[in-house]
Amino acid sequence: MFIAAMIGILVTMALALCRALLGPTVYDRILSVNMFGTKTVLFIAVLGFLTDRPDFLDLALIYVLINFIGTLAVLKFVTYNDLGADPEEQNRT
Amino acid sequence: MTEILDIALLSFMIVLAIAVSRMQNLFMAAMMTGIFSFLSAIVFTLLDAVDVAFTEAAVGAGVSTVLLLGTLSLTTREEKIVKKNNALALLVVLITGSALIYGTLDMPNYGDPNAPVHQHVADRYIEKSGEEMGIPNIVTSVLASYRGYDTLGEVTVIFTAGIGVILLLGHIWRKEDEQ
Amino acid sequence: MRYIFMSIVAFGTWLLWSGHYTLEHTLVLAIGILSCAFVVYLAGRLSIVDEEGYSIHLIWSLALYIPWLIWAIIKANIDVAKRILNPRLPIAPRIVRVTGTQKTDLCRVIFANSITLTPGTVSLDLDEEDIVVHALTKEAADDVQSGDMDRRVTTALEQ
Amino acid sequence: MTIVDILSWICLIPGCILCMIGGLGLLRLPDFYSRMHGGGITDTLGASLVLLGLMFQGGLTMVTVKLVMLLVILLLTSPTSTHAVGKAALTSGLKPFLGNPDNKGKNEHD
Repeated sequence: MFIAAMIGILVTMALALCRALLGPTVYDRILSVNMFGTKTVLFIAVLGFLTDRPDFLDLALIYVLINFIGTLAVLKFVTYNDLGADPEEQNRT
Repeated sequence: MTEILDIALLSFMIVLAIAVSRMQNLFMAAMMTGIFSFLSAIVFTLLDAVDVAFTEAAVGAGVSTVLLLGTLSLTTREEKIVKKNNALALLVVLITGSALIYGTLDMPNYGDPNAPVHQHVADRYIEKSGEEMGIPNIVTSVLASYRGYDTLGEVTVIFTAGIGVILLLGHIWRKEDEQ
Repeated sequence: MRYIFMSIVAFGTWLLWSGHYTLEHTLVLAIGILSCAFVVYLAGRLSIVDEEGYSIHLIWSLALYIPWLIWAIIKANIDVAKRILNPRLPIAPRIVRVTGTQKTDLCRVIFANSITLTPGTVSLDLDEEDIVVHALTKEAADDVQSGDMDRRVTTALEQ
Repeated sequence: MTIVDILSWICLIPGCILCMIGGLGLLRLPDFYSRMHGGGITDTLGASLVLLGLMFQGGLTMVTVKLVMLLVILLLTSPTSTHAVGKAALTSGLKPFLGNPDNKGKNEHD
């Protein structure tokens, strides 16, 4: 049962990877990287059940958070071209 | 059954590695390395090395992507195209790679109970660390106590590297402030 | 008060994940308490401990709103999935403006997030009155402009 | 095959199919803004169904608590990051594809 779910998630990862490689704009690629991260989380969750040891879910939890923060950091870099930029300040000037 | 997963993940990684090396846009390359470390963390999980996977997730996908982006904001986003004959470099890479693969031939099989790693102190750690340390995670007690001096050395190295980075980058920031 | 609340939540989470419920390992417990205190101190320095992080009163009203949201999400998912699979079904991407009647920032964010969470509509930008929404189809755009979701967020959460 | 297994199947398989449809949408839809909707499918119902199916297998244990936390965090963060990507694209001036003829004059944002 879990192997079917696993293959489904792998196919989705492959599709996201295609979009990341093709993607004409930067934002397409960021979107697919973000989706790839979500699929990684699902993959690890299912993997824990497949190998009968679902203790590895902590790893999936960490991944969700890292994926979110990573996406925001990348977007901040794309928008302001500087990770230390203060958005409020940018709006004022 | 997990062989299928291994093969699929490793082929994803090969595709990504080729894409990263062919890509002119450095920003995209940084994003692709982020995906790459996600994939390698999954492979570590498949190999039962959950602690390594934790580190890979935090350092590979999190910190190093941010560091690469920080570096990019100090330089340009496009790679400078160098037209040069790289035959020598390819040769070196091939020789190193084949030497490494030759080295793996001597290694014991994955999960082999007779491997030297499983014959040494591992049994004692597994049996005693619970009552000696009172920490459920054996790897933590090995790193922080049994091999404490080793870890202290590693921390010193990382601390020194951090100071070096701060000295290098802090110089640039100070200049910007003065201007 | 907020700090006490936050410390309790942080320590509860720590207890839940660590699995040390007894006083057997005093050292580990002490380290847990210290790290929670450190997190609360850092949050205080970042000044992110404000009214919004302390809105327990919303839990009951959210319990009324979330089932409806889940149903809306399921419907929208099936619709978008059909449109992706069947090329004959038309997609007509468009950008519309939706007026949100919420007063507090938190409720506006909940409304915008609900719009994004429903496939077929994504909120692109927020300003003082309006939310700019990108909709995949005419039906989705009409649906979000009819103000049904807006009314539900306002009545459920702002009474 | 117990009733729990059947329930897991009922959740897992549609979840995976929805994920794949979302991935297909990510490839097939014409422009960036439409692709966001494709990604949205996999993030909401696809991921929720897969995690729900795993919860049935986990039973009333710590595992299920972790899965619930995972689901809550996923549902809180995914719209936020989708919105952030969309907003960044909008501020950078990426023009949405408005291909259908019945759209003319209705594009209020321009």
